[in-house]
Amino acid sequence: MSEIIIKNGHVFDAVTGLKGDVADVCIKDGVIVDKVSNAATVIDAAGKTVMAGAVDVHTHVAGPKVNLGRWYRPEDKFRLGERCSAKLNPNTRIEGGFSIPTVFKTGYEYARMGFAFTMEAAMPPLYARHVHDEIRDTPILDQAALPVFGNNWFMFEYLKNGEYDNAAAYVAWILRQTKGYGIKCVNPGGSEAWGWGLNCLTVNDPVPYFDITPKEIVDGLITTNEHLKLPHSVHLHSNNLGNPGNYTTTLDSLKIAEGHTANNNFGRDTVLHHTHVQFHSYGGTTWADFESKAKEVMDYVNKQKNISIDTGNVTLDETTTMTADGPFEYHLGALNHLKWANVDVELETSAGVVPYIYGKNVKVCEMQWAIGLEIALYAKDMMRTMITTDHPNAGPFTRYPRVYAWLMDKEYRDAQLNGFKWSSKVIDATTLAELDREISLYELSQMTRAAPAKVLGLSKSFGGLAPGMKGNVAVYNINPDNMLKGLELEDALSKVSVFIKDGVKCVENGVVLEAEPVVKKTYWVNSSVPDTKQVIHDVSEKFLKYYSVNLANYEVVDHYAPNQEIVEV
Amino acid sequence: MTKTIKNVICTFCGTLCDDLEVDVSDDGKKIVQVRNACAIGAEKYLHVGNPGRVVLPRMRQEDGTYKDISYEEAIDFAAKTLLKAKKPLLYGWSSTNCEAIAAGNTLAEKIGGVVDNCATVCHGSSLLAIQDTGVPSCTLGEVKNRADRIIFWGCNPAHAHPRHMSRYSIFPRGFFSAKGQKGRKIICVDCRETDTAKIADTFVRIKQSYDYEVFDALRTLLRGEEIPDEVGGVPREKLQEVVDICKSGRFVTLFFGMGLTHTLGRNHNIDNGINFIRDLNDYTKATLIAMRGHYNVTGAGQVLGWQYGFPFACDLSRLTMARHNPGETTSVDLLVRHEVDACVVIASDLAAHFPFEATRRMAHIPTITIDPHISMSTELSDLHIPVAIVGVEVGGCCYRMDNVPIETRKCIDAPDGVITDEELFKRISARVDELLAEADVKNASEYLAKMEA
Amino acid sequence: MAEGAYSPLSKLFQKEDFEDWSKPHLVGQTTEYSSLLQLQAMKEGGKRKYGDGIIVSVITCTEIKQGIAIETGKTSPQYFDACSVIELHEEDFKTLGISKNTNVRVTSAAGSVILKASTTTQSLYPGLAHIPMGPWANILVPSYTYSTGEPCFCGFDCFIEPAPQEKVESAVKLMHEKCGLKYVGDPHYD
Amino acid sequence: METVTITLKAVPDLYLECESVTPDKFAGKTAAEIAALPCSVGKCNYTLGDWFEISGRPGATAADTKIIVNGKGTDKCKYFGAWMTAGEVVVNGTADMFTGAWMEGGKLTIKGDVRSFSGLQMKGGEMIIEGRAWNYLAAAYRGDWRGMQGGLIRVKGDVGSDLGTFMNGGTIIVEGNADIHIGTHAEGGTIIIKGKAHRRVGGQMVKGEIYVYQGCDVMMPGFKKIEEREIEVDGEKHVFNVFIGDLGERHSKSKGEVIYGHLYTLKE
Repeated sequence: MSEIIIKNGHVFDAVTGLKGDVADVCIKDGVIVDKVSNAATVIDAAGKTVMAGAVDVHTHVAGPKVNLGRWYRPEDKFRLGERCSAKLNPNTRIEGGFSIPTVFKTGYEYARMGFAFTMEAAMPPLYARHVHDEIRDTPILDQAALPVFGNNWFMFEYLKNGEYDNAAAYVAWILRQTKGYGIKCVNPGGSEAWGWGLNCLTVNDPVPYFDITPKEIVDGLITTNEHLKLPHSVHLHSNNLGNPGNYTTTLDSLKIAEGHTANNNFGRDTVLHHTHVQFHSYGGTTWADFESKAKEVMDYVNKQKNISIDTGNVTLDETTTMTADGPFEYHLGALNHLKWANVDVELETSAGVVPYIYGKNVKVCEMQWAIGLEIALYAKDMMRTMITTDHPNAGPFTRYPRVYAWLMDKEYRDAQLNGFKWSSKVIDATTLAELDREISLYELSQMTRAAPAKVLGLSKSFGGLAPGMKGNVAVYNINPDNMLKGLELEDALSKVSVFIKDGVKCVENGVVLEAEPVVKKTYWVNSSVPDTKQVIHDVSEKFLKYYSVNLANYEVVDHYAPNQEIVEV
Repeated sequence: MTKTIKNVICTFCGTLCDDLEVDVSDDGKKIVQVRNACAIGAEKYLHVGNPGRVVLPRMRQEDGTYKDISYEEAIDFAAKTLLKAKKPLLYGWSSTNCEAIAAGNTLAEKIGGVVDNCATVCHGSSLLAIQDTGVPSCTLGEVKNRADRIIFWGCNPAHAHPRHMSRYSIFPRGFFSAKGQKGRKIICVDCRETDTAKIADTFVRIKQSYDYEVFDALRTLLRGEEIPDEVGGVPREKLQEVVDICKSGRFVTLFFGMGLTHTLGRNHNIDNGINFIRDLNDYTKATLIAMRGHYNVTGAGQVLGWQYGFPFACDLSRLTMARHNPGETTSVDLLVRHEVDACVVIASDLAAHFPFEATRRMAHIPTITIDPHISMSTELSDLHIPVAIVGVEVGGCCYRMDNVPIETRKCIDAPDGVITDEELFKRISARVDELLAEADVKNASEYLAKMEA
Repeated sequence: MAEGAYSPLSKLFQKEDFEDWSKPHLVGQTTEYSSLLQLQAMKEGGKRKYGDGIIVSVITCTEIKQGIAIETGKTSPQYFDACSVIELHEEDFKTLGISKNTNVRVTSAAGSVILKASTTTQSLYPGLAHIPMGPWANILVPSYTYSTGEPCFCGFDCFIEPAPQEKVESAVKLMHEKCGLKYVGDPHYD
Repeated sequence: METVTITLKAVPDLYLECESVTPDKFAGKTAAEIAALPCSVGKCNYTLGDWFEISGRPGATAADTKIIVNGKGTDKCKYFGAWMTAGEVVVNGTADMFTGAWMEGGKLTIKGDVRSFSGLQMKGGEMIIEGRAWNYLAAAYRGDWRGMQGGLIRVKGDVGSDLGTFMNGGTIIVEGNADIHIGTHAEGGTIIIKGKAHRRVGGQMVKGEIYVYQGCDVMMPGFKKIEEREIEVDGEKHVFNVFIGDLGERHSKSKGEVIYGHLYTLKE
């Protein structure tokens, strides 16, 4: 019978609509409640900011490519021989890594920033076990993972022939087999084409040998998704990422959502989530005349009500790019001549990893930084716009507070902008300098809490402080009455005063307390849609002929996710 | 009467075949018959029932004989030895499941040890090369479905991975490779004409230790530059032929093994090999896969990877940070340079596979060997703790040579009283915690300081 | 030439030089060392023969026989048969003047061991010998890793002399004696 | 310049990690404060005072601080002068791994040998090794593509393998012989070997210069002789055979000119 009351904090919460009003938040047995007895532990939040535990809609923190990144970047860790200060808590595990933190550091760092849930954004079904292995070892956080379907041979067949029942049955089967949460689609068709060293750059490029186009794939996936009534919408990383002039492809991809309507019981009203839009909002024809098209893209996003996006902000760090978009990584490796790793996965997807340095004096990187911020600042509906760094592609998630600060403090971001080597060129090619908007704490609580929870279909338990929701509360050393600026703000956001997960206090003043008592959960979707004869036949046939493992050894058995939260559909 | 267990995973080599059929006796205690396995795999399963299985920990006595002791005594001895050591080495991990490896890492972190797996004397140099230049790789299924050019360089699957060629590389018919072997051109590069080389369409015999030069020559030819008439004992025409075969392919896969990692240049050989494949990608699709030896050496690396960020040779002796520097924190160097003062050998045979100079050092420091069977290491160590055999008597997760995780299956019960690796490490950790609590200290470092004072 | 760059041939037979760990490894121990042997060979009219022994470059690899034997047991006769041999090219048998399955003494920079000389189907070339991975091979493997962690399992030079009267030791006995531990017979748990 | 002399009391049982022994850490401290600096053997934490007799006093800044290390067993101490930015360190004897690693300035003299990974990713300063150096001298740390950036290393004896891997700048002068893999992946800088090198010199190099006076046993196939030229190296003029390479690598262009790595061997 644990009871906690967080007293007199300035509460920002889109669910209860509190915009900084002073209020108490009560937690009983890990759940938000109206009131608690006098026996409750009191946490004084007077002059502090109180929000729900944050939700990360798109991050790469577990799985084969993430670990490959860890493997092949020892230089991303502590420098040898440097004596790091003793751990503040002997009960926590060793932490390491900057752009690709180890699982322990991942859990702790997210908790230090007040995050309660993260979505692993790309899980190759064949490697699902590996993803769950890492998720199991990640402390504190609740997590889920999205299997990739955009280059899956089964889906190609079903969608080409418009067999949506089979498509739905197969998706449901994969979700059960891999303990997955929803439908991720990376570079539709392009990653399969990469099996032959090719790519699909527009939504109409046919996929070699499969006679289907990216457009048909995405459209089919959306139909399937709504047919299944899954909690999350289709999660799209569209074609032609990171190339000048790609914003047309982005708009084409977004337009596919037109005419589709959300169909689910989770309060989700979007049908398509386009991720890391920053990488997809480039104009021009070459890196020379490369310019921002953030406005064009966001204008469409703002008026098209059934789509949501996340930003993918560049943080100007040395990081490690990793995506299931194999051809892109090869392209990037050819550009920066750094070490290129690639993993193609039979029948399912491909993936690549390349280190990348977002230099403060490289024009392209400065532009990318500006575009990322523009996207957030142009957004009209904060419930459909989320802030991410596409960790670790545009920068490590540990830099979220810096991104927030840039968005919330014009001075701070202008200082950065004017400090650039090419600032005049960047100011010409983007509109960032003209944007005076500063994101408010309330908007922040929408973009990092309520919105991702809603889009992921988790709004019943995450992203808010209404009674009945999970007892995840973050208290920051920010007094809205005299708002912090720049670095101080960044600092306050990166070290919570107190973070409570499921009613357990697990971080205090940025120090992780006993991580053990918090039960981290693995979320996955169990769809009631039954297997069709066709699917059963196809699966057994393809495994017999084309897979390198047997059907019987494909399923992720229960002990990989010791604490499951099964979302029944 | 026997019952048959299907889709059993063979826990011998990195190929991790998952289609074995094992007949076990009704009481689920004996393996009667194994189907689909290679000669080695079959032997692994069938000899489990051999007489002479050790079922109790054995402590070495003054006179050189061994005395059976209880698991409690063994665990207590292990915990104390590890706490007393200033820098213990925990080597092996390649023949157990990832659950045990994770439990072992927890222990290593408590007692400030160096965790190193068999990669250190196997594909460690491949991992160094990957750290230097990345790795364009793919799963074995991709090879099966697409590859029409296969290169075996310094590896001998016919002997080391017996079913590799039939399941993945040479013979199988896949989606785009319906012709099977007919549709593929096989190149074998080695300094001896191995049994693999005999199956190949093209065999290139190079002088021992000239791999780096030959890769360099191939890359130079690929760029249309001139090379000497002969490189590493191979005439220019032959090298040009190899380049042409590769360029004319639609999907090239290079399999490489000990022949590259154990010879002069080590990581640089693979480094240049990877770059050859990377260059090929300008003309066609090319990938490469390391022929990992032990069935879960990859998994050992994966667990270390997500827990500490390094694939092997992970030094936790600072207790607050993990360090990795092959050449310093690798087992052979640690032993030969006398950097460690205690040693735990888990699921591997250090004494049989390390150079003797290292083995002798191991024999002279307190050593605990954890192995189901009698091995060279058990005979040279102070304590031998028997455990259940993974993949036969206990399941668990293992990673294939292409990093694909596969859940191994339990076929029969372990002998009465014999515990699993995972349980053993958890119990040693628990004992360590007790000892720390008794001494009233926060960590192993303080414990040692207290002992010295 | 600076001291230590080359190791004189005599070092081959002075085991204690390699016993003492604290001595820095000779720079490029194996490589420079082999080039010295080549020089010597040239001096003697291109022959690799000294006295009644020859110099070969040795590789140690895994083999299916050895693989099976490992699973049977490291103390089993199968393992002994599979690993306590050195495979030579027919030419080298002639140069050594011995017939197949004769015992030979093999000495490297790291140590010395008695093995049975045999032939192989996996053809070698003259001057290249193969010993299956195992305790016997490892007596000879130099522990020098070039600071990569990987010792010289392949491509180290050895001096082979006929030793028909000598006996090939069992693995356990060999290890115990070399390590200076008391040998009380191979373990039997029947 | 003020001088601190530290003398090892006993030979470390395992290896002593003393990255605290740099002018930067000593500067402006009292003997007592220096004695309190951390060092460790395995998981045991000690202070410099536990292992060293400390005499003399440091200067106010690193630049005017000189450290002399004496005593038997220095060859079991790692990290002497690592990360040092100024001042001077003299080791009277052999030093173990990471001596002068990540060094950014100042002067480091080792009277004996240094073991592997010394001068790793050196940025500046001067390092003089009077004995031999083992492997990975002035190389890049595992996985890093930024090797030696600048500074000067002079080795009186021989060097082991992997000298100056991924070298970007600076100069290495070796008066003895070198083993395999010299200047692999070099992207700049100069390596001068006055003796002979064994094999694989300049493999995969894209830029930079390597002088091997007495040539190498086996030449890399990717190198092509372009000319013979008289060049002044380390104060003396010689006629060299000039090779370009590694032709197997992708080379960048500047002003239409392809940039190659250069390898020079003495013309008999």
